[in-house]
Amino acid sequence: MNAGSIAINIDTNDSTQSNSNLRIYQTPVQHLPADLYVPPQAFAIWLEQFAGPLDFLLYLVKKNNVDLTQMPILPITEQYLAYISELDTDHFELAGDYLLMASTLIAIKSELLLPKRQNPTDERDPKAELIERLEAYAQIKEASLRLDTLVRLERDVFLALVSMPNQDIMQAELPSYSPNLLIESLFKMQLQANYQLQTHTVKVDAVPLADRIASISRQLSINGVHSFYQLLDRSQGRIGVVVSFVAVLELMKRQLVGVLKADSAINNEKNSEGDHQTNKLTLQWLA
Amino acid sequence: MTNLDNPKDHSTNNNSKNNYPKGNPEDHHPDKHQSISLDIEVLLHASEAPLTASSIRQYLSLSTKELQLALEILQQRLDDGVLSLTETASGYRLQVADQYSALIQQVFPQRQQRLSQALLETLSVIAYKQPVTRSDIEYVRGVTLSSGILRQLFDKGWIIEEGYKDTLGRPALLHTTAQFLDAFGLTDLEQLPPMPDLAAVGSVSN
Amino acid sequence: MTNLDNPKDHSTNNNSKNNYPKGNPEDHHPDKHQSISLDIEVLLHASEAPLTASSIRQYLSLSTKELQLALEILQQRLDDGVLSLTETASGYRLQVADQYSALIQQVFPQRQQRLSQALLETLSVIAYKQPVTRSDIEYVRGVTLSSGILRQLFDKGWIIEEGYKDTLGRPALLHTTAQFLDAFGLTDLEQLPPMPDLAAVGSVSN
Repeated sequence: MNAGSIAINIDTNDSTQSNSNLRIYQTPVQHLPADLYVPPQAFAIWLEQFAGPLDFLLYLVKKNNVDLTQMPILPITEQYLAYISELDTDHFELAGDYLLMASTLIAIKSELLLPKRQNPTDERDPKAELIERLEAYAQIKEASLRLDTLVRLERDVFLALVSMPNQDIMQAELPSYSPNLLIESLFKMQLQANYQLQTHTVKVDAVPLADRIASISRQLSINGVHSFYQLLDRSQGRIGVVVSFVAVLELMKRQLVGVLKADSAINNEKNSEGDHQTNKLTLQWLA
Repeated sequence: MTNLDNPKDHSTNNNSKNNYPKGNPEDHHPDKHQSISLDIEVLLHASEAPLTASSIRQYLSLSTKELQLALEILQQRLDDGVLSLTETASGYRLQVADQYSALIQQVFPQRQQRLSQALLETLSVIAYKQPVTRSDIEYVRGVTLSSGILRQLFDKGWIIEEGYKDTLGRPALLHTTAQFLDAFGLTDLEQLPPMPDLAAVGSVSN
Repeated sequence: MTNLDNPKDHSTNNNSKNNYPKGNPEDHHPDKHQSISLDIEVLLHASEAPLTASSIRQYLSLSTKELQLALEILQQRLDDGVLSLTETASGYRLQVADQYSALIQQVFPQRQQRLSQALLETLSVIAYKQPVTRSDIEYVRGVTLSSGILRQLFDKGWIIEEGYKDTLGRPALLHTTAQFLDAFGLTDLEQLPPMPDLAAVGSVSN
């Protein structure tokens, strides 16, 4: 089935909506946009040009020359579903958002086809909600086009790139402090009445967690299996053990690392280095 | 060029062109502002981000008046070359003057950074509706937000996470940054192009 | 200033200061070399890598003589400011004059040592996957490559452009240098730490 037959189907399906705005029904063939027919195999690629199902829906609305505020849902729904049915299983990730929209449209369609309830509840009208969303999207899309017209750095104007002075000369300058620092420090001391009381203890992150995570990941990913003991960096002391343990927990949470059970760790036998107490915790790279 | 925000003047000037810092007894030397303008030019080139008037004054121990005169001299000197001194949301920066953009675009097309529609739409939702959560963006755009787009926006420094929405899962709130304003030549969010009104976008039959 | 390596002369000059490119009939206009010098200044400010004499001549369609005169004018003009035209092994670049190094060190003391995460990532991609093009780097990192970062890597002498990839646009190929090995205490590229399976790490971690 191709797009031409879809467009004609819409005509016959439109039973509940006022179609005064749909010029496509007056002269359907003439107003069928040429770019609406797409061979099925090219369809997924074609669909990727759209920023999403709302964008695609907006396109259909526009092509049909419909006023968004009085949009007839049914024909647009039919058109949309016909296109989506062309999506094959190779494009699941693309299909997700589009299928969600399709189910919304089907829900609206069935709502419209059912007889109207006598006493209207205060439930949200799904059609009104969809139109609201389409309007909000159209607004943002237009805003993004306006944003794109602003004079932009690194597209319309460019920062000047210059090099810094000779590196050796820069290095030589490093230890030169201004003697003003000394006298200024005395001034500061005087100006600060209660300076003795203001002792701050700044806690330095002696062993950054991110660094440990990176280091442990690297070691495990290369060698596959390590004991926890082997992963420690002796120079980091006791805090290093704590941070390493937290790092391992984090990696386990991300399912990158697992614990090798003691009895199943056969290679523990040949791996006799280290004391056997700490060797009990053997970690394995899972990714 | 005139947005010198701090009217207080408590400066002593210690700069001379060729060695810095150094005591300079002749405080009213005619070349003084010329020399300051050279130092400012150096700092603007060496800084990784635009410099505010107050930070320049602090780095070089300048009064408001001195800064203003030196900036005027700098601007004049730059007029002979190809750079222009521009004031952005986060301060002064040096850029290649507009009239040379075409030459750069022609010779180094790779310097022209293009933004995809998806990225621009995401950025617009954040800019116009901030603060927003990831799912707010997904709702407006009707698409699952790809981590690649957010990564690019974070990498450019155009958006930050700040605070949480008080709903289930306490999702992080996204905002635009001063760097976003800098990149789009805006001084504040008020200057964003007006949001098109619903009536205009509603009648898509144009 | 004199290393004009290509003696052939087949130029026509089409540049004028304010709009480019534009036909310029008066070929011996006195301002011609002034105008060329401005265009060269633009290219030097815009290029990520140093520019060789022959590439400048090619970009602006200059004869050897024209280039030489224009470079002299540029040098004179730069003397009023803080930049100097420097010729390195791989070409010309504009750099802040050495006498300002003390000022820069004082105001931005960490500027020399600190390597940003973005810079390190870019360098790693080049080191492990060389030779690579810009877009290879962008593909691996998932974000657009900033010209400033490439410029810093060229300035440090850690990367060079060498050869072209045989695809659309013939993008230049980037390689690391001997200076890169020195800076990281390696004797050859074989000594780089083995690369983790990035795909596996990335796919699970978020």
